[in-house]
Amino acid sequence: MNKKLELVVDRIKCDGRGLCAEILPEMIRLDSWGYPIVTPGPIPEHLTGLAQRAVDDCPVLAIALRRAATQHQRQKGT
Amino acid sequence: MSGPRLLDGPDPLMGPERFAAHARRLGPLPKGGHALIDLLVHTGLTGRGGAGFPVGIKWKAVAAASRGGAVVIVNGAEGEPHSKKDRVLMTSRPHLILDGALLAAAAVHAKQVVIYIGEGHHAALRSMTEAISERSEQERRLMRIVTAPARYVAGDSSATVHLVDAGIATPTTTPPPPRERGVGGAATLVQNVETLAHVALVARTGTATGTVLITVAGAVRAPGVFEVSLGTPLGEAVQLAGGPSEAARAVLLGGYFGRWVEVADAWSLPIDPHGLRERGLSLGCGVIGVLPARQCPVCEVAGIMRYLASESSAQCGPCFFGLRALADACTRIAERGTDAGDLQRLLRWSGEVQGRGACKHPDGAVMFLQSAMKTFGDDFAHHPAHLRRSA
Amino acid sequence: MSNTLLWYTTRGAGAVSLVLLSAVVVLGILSVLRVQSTGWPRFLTVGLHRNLALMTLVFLGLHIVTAVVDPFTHLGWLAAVVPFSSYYRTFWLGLGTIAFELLLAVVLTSLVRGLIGQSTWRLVHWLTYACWPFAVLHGVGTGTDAWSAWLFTLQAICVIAVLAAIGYRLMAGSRDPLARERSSYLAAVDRREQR
Amino acid sequence: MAFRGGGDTYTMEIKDTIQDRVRARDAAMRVLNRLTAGAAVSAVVGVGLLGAISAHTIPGTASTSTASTSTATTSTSSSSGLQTSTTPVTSSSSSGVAVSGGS
Repeated sequence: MNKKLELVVDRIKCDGRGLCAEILPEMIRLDSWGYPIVTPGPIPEHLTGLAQRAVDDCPVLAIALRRAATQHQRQKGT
Repeated sequence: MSGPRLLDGPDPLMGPERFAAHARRLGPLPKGGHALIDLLVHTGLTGRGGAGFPVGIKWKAVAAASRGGAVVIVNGAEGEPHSKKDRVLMTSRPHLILDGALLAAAAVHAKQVVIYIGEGHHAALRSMTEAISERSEQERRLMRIVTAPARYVAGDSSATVHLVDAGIATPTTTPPPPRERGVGGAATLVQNVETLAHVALVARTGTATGTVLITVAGAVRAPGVFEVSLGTPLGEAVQLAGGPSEAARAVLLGGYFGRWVEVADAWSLPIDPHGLRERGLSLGCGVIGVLPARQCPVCEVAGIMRYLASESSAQCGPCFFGLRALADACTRIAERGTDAGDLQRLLRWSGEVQGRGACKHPDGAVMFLQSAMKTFGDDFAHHPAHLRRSA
Repeated sequence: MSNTLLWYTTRGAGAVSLVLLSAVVVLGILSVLRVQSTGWPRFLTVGLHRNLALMTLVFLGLHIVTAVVDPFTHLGWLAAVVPFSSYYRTFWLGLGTIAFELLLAVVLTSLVRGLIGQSTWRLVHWLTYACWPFAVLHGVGTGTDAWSAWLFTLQAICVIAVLAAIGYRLMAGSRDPLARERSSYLAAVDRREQR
Repeated sequence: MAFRGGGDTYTMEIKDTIQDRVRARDAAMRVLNRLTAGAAVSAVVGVGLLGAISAHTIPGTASTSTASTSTATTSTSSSSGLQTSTTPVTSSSSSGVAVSGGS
């Protein structure tokens, strides 16, 4: 089982508050209009705490952690 | 490649083919089921709505997730401004589409078929409504028509589901895609009308259909919808439309989410999803737009970018603000002349917008722009200030 | 612990809870308004909002426990849970019980926001606007006797701060930069009545 | 919004700002912790202080059963008022232990 986590943004829910980028600048930056650009891929071990914090603090629940799915798991998931 | 064609039979301009004539010409609807899915996988039919997703694979996924309660959405939204082929098909061969839809419903164990038509397509609506009324009661009970607002993103598969579910034709967040979780949470097959018409023929012949519907638009003598054999050179297809009405500069292949090709390279391109993909191109929704040489490509691109920006459903910030910024920068270049800063911003913002919408609207617009900047690189680099703007 | 000590603690903790709650409400409104500056990122507002909210519960716990165990009032544990069930100042105490329960609902749903979903959470969070006035009235009704000048000043500050924040929020409108365009697009494509 | 200033070497720009932002984040986290701790301490002191104030001003109403003790302390008026006010502060620090345990 893959225990690595990755960040996913729900683009419709996101209204560009920008808290996630403040909390986790290592992986999230804001685009020219204030919406988050997330570095794709698994979150490094030492940043998982902050990533969780970014998820918890999002006022509109637009960013989430999910298990970084491998291609195999994705297909089985259907 | 001389199998049956979608527009075989009476002249499509004569109006809808009646059910009796349709049944007489093509015979009864064959049994579908799992064998049909295998056949579709085998023949490699791809979707004709724009994305070109393999039909057999999609049906397999829906059938697997169905549990007997799946939904089939027959997508006749046709929101692409220049495309006419779905309407031509709906107004001339409605029963071919219904055949395909019923085959799909049987194959994926669907309990309802929703026919989704753009609300401005009056003739198509009439034709499909009549066609349904000609069907057996059992089939009629399965099918219903819903109308969709005439907006660009209303044809997005998640938007079709959202309209059927909630009456609002805006895209929703995926995953999960509709084929896993669609109308009322049930697995939902969203399939373009032309695709389903092809299925109706494939099921009868057991072989791949070798044609595609295209809409030839722009600077041609007789713009319209044509059915061409796969592999037909693009130049020949344009000749079907009477050939260019004046010196042509480039061709936009695949509608507003498509790619630009210089005329010199365009005429020999084969009209065939696989062949085009090898060249980094796509047939998309089948629109072939011919840009005349006298028209400024930069101004044309700016106009289309403004349209695409205005068609963002304003749900995702990067799409709404990004496309608007891109359209503004294009317009600035078109009106005031090339500015190095604007060119650089176009590149940077394109990168920032791509892949950051719930649906593929921003991606399609950005790919259109990137293709334009590549094909018309010199025009973008040396655009003069246009004091007056056409249109 | 002497009975009077309990009594004083009850009052002190009650007043502190009201101040904290008011601060939490103001911070919540400020976070909706996306207030920020250099050195004060938005997550600071949200973080403080949450920390103070939890702290409010702690002091409210102190307020309630000391009130209940105080033999003088004979409140009993039921009064802490069921509104208007106490013999002592039935009405004003009942308001406090309601405020406490509303706050509990607001805080608990916030802790499990990911499970219940944003829209449910948001709906419950609106209860704050009911909770806070109840808390203020409870303070006014049960507290303004002998030491009214102090408490009144404190309450006035809280009320002014919260009302100012609410007023500012009402005037500012939505801070979602997409709000207007989104709703106008939705209005254009809404076909609910057709169905 | 930062439309302008879109200049050269984009990647360099990002790298620098990431470090800046990490520093800003860490600083703000410290501020948050300090403010929270400060609020907790002030709240505890506040309980004591306000309790003391109420102890000082209450006797008129908190009569009947506890009347004897309260009148006894407050009858010595404002000078002993200081004394009674210190009692709740020390008692509140004992309740402060419970608070810090709870938070």
